[in-house]
Amino acid sequence: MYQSQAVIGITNARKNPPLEQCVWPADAMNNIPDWVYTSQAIYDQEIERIFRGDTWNFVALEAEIPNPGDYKRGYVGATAVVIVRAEDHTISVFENRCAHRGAEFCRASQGNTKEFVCPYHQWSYDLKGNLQGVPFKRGINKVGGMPADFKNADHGTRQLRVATRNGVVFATYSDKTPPLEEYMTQEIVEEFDVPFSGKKLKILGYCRNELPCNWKMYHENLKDPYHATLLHSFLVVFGLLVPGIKSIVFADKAHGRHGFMASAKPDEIYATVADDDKAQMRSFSDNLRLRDERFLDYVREFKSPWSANMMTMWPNLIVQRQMNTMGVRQIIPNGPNSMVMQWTMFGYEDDTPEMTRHRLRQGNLMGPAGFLGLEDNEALKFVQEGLRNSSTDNNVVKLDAGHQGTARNLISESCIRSLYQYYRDVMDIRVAEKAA
Amino acid sequence: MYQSQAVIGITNARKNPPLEQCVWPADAMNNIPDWVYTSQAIYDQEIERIFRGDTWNFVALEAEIPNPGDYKRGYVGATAVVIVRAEDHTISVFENRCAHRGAEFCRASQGNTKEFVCPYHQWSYDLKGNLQGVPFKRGINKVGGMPADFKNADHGTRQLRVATRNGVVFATYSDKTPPLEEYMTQEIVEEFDVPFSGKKLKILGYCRNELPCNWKMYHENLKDPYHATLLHSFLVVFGLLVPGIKSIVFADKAHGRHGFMASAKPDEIYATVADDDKAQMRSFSDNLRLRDERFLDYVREFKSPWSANMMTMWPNLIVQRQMNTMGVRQIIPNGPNSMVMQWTMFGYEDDTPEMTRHRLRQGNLMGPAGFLGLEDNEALKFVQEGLRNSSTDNNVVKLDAGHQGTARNLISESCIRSLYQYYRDVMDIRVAEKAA
Amino acid sequence: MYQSQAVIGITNARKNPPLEQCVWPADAMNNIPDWVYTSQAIYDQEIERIFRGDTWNFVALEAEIPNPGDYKRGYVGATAVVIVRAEDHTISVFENRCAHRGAEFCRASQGNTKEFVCPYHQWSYDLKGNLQGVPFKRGINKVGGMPADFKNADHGTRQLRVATRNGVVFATYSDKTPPLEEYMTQEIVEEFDVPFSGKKLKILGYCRNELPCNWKMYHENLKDPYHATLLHSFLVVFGLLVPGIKSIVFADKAHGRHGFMASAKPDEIYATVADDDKAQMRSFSDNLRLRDERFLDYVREFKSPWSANMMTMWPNLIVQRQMNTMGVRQIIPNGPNSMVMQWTMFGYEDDTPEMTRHRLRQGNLMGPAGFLGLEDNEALKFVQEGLRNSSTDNNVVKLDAGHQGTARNLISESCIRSLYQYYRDVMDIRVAEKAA
Amino acid sequence: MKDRLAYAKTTISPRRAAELRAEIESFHVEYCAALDANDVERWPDFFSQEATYRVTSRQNALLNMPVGLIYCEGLDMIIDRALAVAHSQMFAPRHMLHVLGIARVLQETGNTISSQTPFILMQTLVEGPSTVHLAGVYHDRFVREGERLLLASREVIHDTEILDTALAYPV
Amino acid sequence: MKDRLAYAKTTISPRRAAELRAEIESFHVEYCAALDANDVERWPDFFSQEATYRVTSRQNALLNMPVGLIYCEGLDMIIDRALAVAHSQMFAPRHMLHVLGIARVLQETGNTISSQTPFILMQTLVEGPSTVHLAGVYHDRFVREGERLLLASREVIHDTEILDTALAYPV
Amino acid sequence: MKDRLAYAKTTISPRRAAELRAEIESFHVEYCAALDANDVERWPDFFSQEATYRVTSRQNALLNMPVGLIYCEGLDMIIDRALAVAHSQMFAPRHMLHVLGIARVLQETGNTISSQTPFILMQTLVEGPSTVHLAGVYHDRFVREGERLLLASREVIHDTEILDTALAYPV
Ligand code: FES
Ligand code: FES
Ligand code: FES
Ligand SMILES: [Fe+3]
Ligand SMILES: [Fe+3]
Ligand SMILES: [Fe+3]
Repeated sequence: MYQSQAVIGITNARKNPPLEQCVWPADAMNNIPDWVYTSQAIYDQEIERIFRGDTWNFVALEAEIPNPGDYKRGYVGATAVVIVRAEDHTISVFENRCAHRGAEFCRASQGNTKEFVCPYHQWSYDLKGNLQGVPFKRGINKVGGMPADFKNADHGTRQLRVATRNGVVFATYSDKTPPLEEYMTQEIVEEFDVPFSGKKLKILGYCRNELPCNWKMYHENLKDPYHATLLHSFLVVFGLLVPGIKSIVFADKAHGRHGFMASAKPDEIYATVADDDKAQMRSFSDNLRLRDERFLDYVREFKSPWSANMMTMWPNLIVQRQMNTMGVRQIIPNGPNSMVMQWTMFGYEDDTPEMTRHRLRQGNLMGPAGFLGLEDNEALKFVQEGLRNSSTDNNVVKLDAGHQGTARNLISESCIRSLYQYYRDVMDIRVAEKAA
Repeated sequence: MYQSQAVIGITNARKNPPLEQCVWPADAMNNIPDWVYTSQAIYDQEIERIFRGDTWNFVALEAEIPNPGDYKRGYVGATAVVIVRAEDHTISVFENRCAHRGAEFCRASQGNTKEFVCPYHQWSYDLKGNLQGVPFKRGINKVGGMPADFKNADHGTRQLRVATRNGVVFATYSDKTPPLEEYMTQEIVEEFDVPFSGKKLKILGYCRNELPCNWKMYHENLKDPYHATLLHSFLVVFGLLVPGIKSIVFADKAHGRHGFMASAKPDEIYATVADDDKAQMRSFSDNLRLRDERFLDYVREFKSPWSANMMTMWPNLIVQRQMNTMGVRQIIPNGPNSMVMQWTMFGYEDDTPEMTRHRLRQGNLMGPAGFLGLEDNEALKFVQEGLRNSSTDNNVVKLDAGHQGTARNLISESCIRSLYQYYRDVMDIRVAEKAA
Repeated sequence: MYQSQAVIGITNARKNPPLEQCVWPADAMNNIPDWVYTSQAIYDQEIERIFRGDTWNFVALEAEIPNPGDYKRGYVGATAVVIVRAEDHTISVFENRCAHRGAEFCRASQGNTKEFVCPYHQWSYDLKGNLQGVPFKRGINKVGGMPADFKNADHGTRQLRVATRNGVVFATYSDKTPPLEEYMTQEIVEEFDVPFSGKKLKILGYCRNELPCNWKMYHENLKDPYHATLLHSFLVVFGLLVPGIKSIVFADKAHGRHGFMASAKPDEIYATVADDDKAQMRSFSDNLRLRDERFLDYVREFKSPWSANMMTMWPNLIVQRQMNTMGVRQIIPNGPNSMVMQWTMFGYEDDTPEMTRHRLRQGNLMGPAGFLGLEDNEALKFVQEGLRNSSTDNNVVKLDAGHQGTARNLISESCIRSLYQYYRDVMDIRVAEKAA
Repeated sequence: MKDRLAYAKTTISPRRAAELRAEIESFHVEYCAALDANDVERWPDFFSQEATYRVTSRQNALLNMPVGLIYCEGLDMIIDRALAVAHSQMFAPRHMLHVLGIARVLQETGNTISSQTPFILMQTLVEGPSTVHLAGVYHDRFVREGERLLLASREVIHDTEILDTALAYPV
Repeated sequence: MKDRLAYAKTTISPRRAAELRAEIESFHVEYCAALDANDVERWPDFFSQEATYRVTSRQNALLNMPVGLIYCEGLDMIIDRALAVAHSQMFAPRHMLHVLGIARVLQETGNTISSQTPFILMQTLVEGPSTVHLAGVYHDRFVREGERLLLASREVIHDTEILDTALAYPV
Repeated sequence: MKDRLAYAKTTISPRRAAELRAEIESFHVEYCAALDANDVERWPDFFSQEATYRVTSRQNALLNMPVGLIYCEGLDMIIDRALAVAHSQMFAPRHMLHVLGIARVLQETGNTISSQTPFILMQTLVEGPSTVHLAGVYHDRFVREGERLLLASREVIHDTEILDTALAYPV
C-alpha cells in the first residue's frame, strides 16, 4: 500500500514536532532521535537547505538524451524539472512549470522535441527553458495582448545550473555550490570514474518504486556495512560481503556526506566463513546453492580493487556496481514518511549481446524484486513503521563508537555518525546540553 | 488517481503558509501568488467568508424535485445539505446533520419521502428540516425521555434561506445576503434568463468528477477567453470561438465576481481564420473534419445574440449553453488542492425526441470526456501540479494589462483581475507595499 | 472506502481546533462539542493521557497463546506491541520496535518462536523483550562492535506491565495504574467473570474492520440503550431488547468510565410489545419471521440474570455476550476520524461440536456483517460524516436529564454523561462559564 | 480449511475441466448478476437445500478457524439472511460489482463438482469512487440438479484482512 | 435502461450460452487489446453501421437518464470520436487496461445476441500507480456479420459515481 | 518488445482460438493457484527447460529496454529464484491474488502458441487491505509437452509505473 493510502496512521503528534522542539539528544554522536525521520517541519527545512541548497543533485544520464531535442522529466529534491539537450548539445535543467499560470507543461516521460509548448495557453519555451513565444502577444488587431514592457526574458522557467561528469548530469539551485569535482571530493571522483570513465553508456531500463521510509534512511543503509553482512543471505553465502574479505566503508573527508561501501570478492563462488563468524550470521546457510552459477560470474572489466561498490553522493544519488550489474538510483524525497526511488540500469555501448545479458542476469540482485534489493526495501519499511507506531523515540548508533567517517571494519556505524554531524550543521539543529 | 490518494505529495510547506504570511505581491493586479491555490488556511477562510458568507449558492434545479416530498442530497460549499420540496410546494434547504448526535441522516442521492428519519435513534424531521418526532420523548411509563423543557423547535436542523429564479434553486447561510436578483446584477439576470426563461426543464442526466485543482481555477478558466482560442481545437476549427467572431467576456459591474464568456457562431461549419491568426494557434488544423456534421447543427431556440454562453455565478455555479447543449455545473470546494464538479444536463419538457437526441449528441462537447471538457480538466490539473511541485510561486496575469472587468477582445485577463480584486477584499488579504 | 482514502475531505479547519480552543460548552452535562471527535490535538492528548495513562489496556486472550513461545502482534492504543508467553508461562507485552534503529521486527500475525530476531541487523530479544544478542558485539577480530560499556540490559524493548484475569490479558504503560480488579471495580469484575469464569476458552476466529468514526463513539454506542431499541430490528422483533423487558445500563461507580448494557430475554421467540411502544419503533415489524429459529435458541449456560451483556472496559475493550455468541472486541484509535476494531470470537474448550456450531450460527448477529453489527457500524459512520461536513458543531445528550451513571430505563443518556464528566477531568478540559 | 488453501493438483482431465468450467461460469454469471442488481432475494435460489455458506478471511482459514462474517447452515438460514438484508437491515445504499477471474475445476465425483474462482468485489457508495471491498477466492462445491448446478457449499475466503466499515450484502 | 439493470433470467440454453460466450469473449479480447494498445483509431472497427455507444453511470441508468459521458449515434459519430481522441484532443499520456469478468449471454434472436460483461478499467498516468478508473458492466447487443460479431449497441454502465478528473479514451 | 505491444490482428480462426483459450485458461488457473497459495517452489513446474521469464514495466517495453525486475534465462535460473524466495529471502508475510481477464490467443505455429492475458495482482499485507500491486498483461509463448502446455516465455508487462515498496513473489 502506498504511504498516502495507509489505513493505519501515525501514532500521535509527538512524532511530528515543530522545528523549535527538534533538539538533538546530548550524546549526539551515539543517538538519533525519531523526529529526524518523522517531522514535517524538518522535512520542509531539508528541501530548502539541502535539496535547494549548495548541493549538486543528480538528474539524468547523458545517454538518456543523446541527441539535440531529447528530453526527459526529472526531479530535483521533490521538484519536477525537465532535462533537455539543446541544439548546441549542452544540457539544460529547468522547472516543469509554466511562467504564465503555472502548468506542469511537460507531460511525457521522455521524448524529442523542438520546443516545449504549455498546453493551457501555448506559451512556448526553447530547449533551455527560455520563454520563446506568447501567442497573440500583441493582441488581435492590436487589441489586448501583453503590455509593451513585457519581456520574454523576464518570464522564462526557473533554470538551474548544470554540471556533468563523464555522462552524468547534475543540477543545483544555488549560485554558491562549488564546482562539481570540488563538491564531490577527490576520492569520490576517483571511484565515480570507475563505471563512469567516459565510455559510452547504454541504458538497459528503468524502475521506480515508493519506499515508505524517510529518504535519509537510504543513505544510512549504504553507510551501514553491519546490515549487509547480516541481512543479505546472498551477500554472505556467495562471499560478496562477509567477514574476512577486503572491504571499506568510506566517508568523504570534507563533510562525511558522500561515501561508498566497497568490497573485493574472492574468486570462489561460495564463501568460506570462519565458524565463529558463521555463528553470528543467521542469514548464512550452507544449503543455499545455485543451479545456474553464471549468475555469479564476475567479468573483471575495471581497474579497481573492488568487485562491488555502492556509492552515495549527497543528497540524491546512488551509483551501484555489483560485479557486472550497474545502475544509478535517484532518491526523491516525498514528505517525512516516504521516498521514491528511480532506478536506471545501464551497461556500455560496446557490450556484446552476451555481456548485456550477463548484466541483466546479475540485475536480479538489485531493484525492488532483487535478491538484495527486496530485503533492503522491506527492512527500511519496517524501520519507518517502527518509528511511527512506538512510544519510544530514540535510535542507537554505538557500533565502533568514538570513530567517525571511513572504516575498514564491517561492524561500524562510523559513517552514519559523520553524516549526521554534517547534517546537524547544515540544518542548524541544536544539541541538548549534557546534564550536569 | 484521486487527490487524497496521490502517491507523490506536495513539495514543501512553503506552499501551505498560515494566514498571516499570506500577503499579496505589491503589483497586485498583474500577479497571483501560489498560496491562493494551495494554502489550507486560505481555504478555511474561504469556507467561512465566501461559501457561508453573503452569497447565494446554487443547490438544485426545481425540475429535479418537481413533486411534494421529492428531495435530493446536495452541497453548499463543502457542507452536505438536503434540498426538499414540501407539501406546500416551497423548497427547503437544510444541513444533512441530525440535531441529536450529528448523523448525516439522508443517505440516498434522491427520492421521495414524507419525512426524514435519522437512522441512529429515529428522530424525525419534516420536509422543512424541523424536528418532528423524538421517539419515547416522554420515556417509557414516564421514566427517562426528554426533560420537560425540551422543545422540538430548538432542535431542528440548520436551515438555510432559499431563493429561486425560473426553476433554479439557491441557498444562503447569511441573513445579510441581498435579494437574489440584486445579488446577481441586472446583466447576469438577463443572460441567466435565456436558458431559464421559466420554460419547464427536463433533466437529461448527471455526472460528477473530482478535479485535482483549486476551486477558483474553474472560475478563472471561464473568465479566460485566451485559453479558449488556444487550447480547444473544437472551438477553433469549428469557429465556435476564434479571433474575428463576435464575443465577449463579461464581469458583473458591482463586484466583478459573476461573469460570462459568450460568442456568436457564424453559420459556416468550419471556421475561416486569417492566416496571421492561424499561425498563432497550434490547435487549429485544416484537417479536422467531421463525418457526422449533425453534431454542429445549431437550432436557434433563443432570442440571444450568443450561440454559446458560459456563465459563472459566484461562488459555485456555472450555466453552460453551447449551441443546443445545456447544463449547470456546481463547484464543490474540497480543500485547497481539490474540487468536485457536479454536472446536471437538461433540455426542455417540450423538446421533441429528436431535439433531445440532438442535445445529447452535442453533449459530447462537454463533461469530463467532452471534446472541450476533457481538455479543461487536464489543463487545470496540470496547473495545480505545477504549483504544488515548484520552487517558484507566482503567476502572471498581464494580458490586456491596465483593464479590469468586461472585455470584448479575446486576448485579455481583465476579468481574472477584477475577480481577485473583489476576492482580496472579501478575504481581507493585505497587499504588500511597493518597494520604494 | 478507507478513511485515509476518502475522496471528499473535512469541511474546514473549525473542526480541527488546537487544544487551547477546546473549551466545553457551559451546559456541559447536556452537550458534547464536535471537536471531541474531530480534533487532532485532542486525539494526541488522548493517546498520552488515556492509552498511555493509568489504564489497563486489553491486548489478548490467553487462549491465543497457550504454549511457551506463542506470540501475537497487538496494539496498546495505536502503538504496536507483541504479546508473548515465555518459557515460565508468564505473559509479556512489549513494543514491536527494535532498540537499535527502530524496526518493527515482529511481522507475522501470530506464531511460536524461541526468540525475536530483528530482520535488519539481527539483534535478538528473548520472550520477555530483553535484548539477548547483538551480532558481532565485540567486532571482528576485536575491531569495531559495541563499546565496552554497552549493556544489553539498557537496550531492551519498551516493556509494559501486564495483568491477567481468568484468561484475559491487559497491559499498561504506567507504574501508577492500580491493580486490575481495583481498576475494574467490583460490579464490573462480577459481570466480567460470567463469561470469563476461568473455564478454558476456545478461539473461534477473528475479524478486523476500520470504522470511519472517532473511537469514543463506540463507547457511547454501548452506553446508549436508546439506540438499541430503535435502530436494531433484530433486537426489537425478537425481544432481545425492547421496552418492557428487564434491562440495565450500568456505569462503574468509581469513575463512570466502564460499564455494561444488559438485558434478560423472555422465553418467547418473538417479542410482545405494547401498541403504544410499537408506534414509537419504526424498526419493529410483525412481518419479520425466521425460517430457521435455531438462531434464537438460548442455552442458559451461565448463572446470570442477563441473557445478553455488552460490557465496555475503558479504554479499549468490549466483552460481548448475546445469548450464546461471545467475543471480545478491541478498539484501536486511529486518528480523530477513524478507529480499527479487532474482533475475537470464542467459545469454551468443552463445547460440543453442535454447541460450537450454535455459537457460530448466532454469530450472525455480530460483526461487520452481523444483523446488529452492520447497523451500528453504518450508524457510527453516518455520525462522523455528519460532524465532519456540517457548519453546526454541537451534540445533545438530554435524555433522562439530571441523571448520571447507571439507569434501569432504556430512554436514557445518563451513562454517556458520566463518561464525559470523567473524560473532561482526565483530559483537563475546561468548561465555559455560564453566561451571566 | 487450511489444507484446502494449499495447492493441490487437479484430478480431472483437461477436456472435462473445460466443459465443467463452462458450466460453472454459467452459474457464476447468474449468481453475480443477481447480486450486482441488488436482488438479494434471489440469492438463495443458487443454493441446495443442505447448503452451507461462509465468508471468512484467509487468515482465519489458514488457522482453521470456523468463524464467518456470514455463516449459514442450510437453505433456511440463507433465506433468513436474504430477507433480513432485503427488508429489515439499516445500511446506506451502494452499488456492488463482482468481477471474477477464471474458474479452476478441482474435482468431479458423481454429482459433485468442486472448484475455486478468484474474485474482486467492488463497492461504490453514493457519490463515491469504486473501491476494492474484498478480494479473494470462492471455494465451491456444486451439486447437479437436473440441468442446473446448485451450490452445496460456498466458502468465500477473502484476502482482505481489514474490512472497510461493514459488509452489507452477501458475496 | 432501468429495467435492463434489474436481474432477469436468461432465455438461452446453457450449451448455446457457452458457445456464444466463447464468441463474445473472442470479440472482447480484440476490442480491449486495441484500446489497451492506445490504438483508438481501430475502435470503430468493432461497431456496425448503425451502432450506438454510450458511457454513463449506474445512477443515470437507474433514473432512466439518457445522457452519456460519451454518446454516439451511428458509426460516423464513433469515427469522429476516435479521430478526435487520436489526433486533436489535448490530454496527458496514460496506459489503460481493461480487465473483464465473465460474459453473461442473455438472449439470441436471429442475428442478434445480447450480453452483459463486468469490467474494471485501470488507468496508469506517467510515473504513477495503477488505479481503478471505472468499474462497471458492458451491456451489449451484437449483430453477426459473416464470421464476426459487431456491436450494434454498447452501453457502458459504470458504478463509479465520481470520476477521477477525466475520461480520455473510450471504454 | 515494443512491436508486440502494438495491436495486431490475430492469425487464428475463431473456433481454434476458443479451443486454445480453454487450454490456456486451464494452464493459467493452475499457475495462479500455485502462486496464490504461496507455493512458489512449484512455480518452475510451469516452465519449459529453455524458458525465459521477465517482469518489466510497459514503459520499459515501449522503449525496448531489456531490463527486468525479475529476469530469468532458462529453467535453472527460474528454480534458483523460486528457492531463494522460498528459503532465503527476508520479507514480510503477505497474501497474493491473481485475477485474470480473458486470454487472447494470437498465434499457433506447430507446437507453439502465443497469447496475451490481462491480470490484476492484489497484495494484502498482515492486518491490511487488499491493494492493486500490479496491473498488466502476460505476453506468453507456450509449448506443448504431451497433454500439457508449458511456458517457453512469459513477459509480465505491468502498466504500474511506481511499485509499492517491493515485489516479493513472481507474478
Ligand atoms: S499556463 Fe502555460 S501558457 Fe498559460
Ligand atoms: S443521531 Fe440522529 S437520532 Fe440520534
Ligand atoms: S534495527 Fe533492529 S537490529 Fe538494527
Ligand atoms: Fe543492503
Ligand atoms: Fe475551456
Ligand atoms: Fe447497537
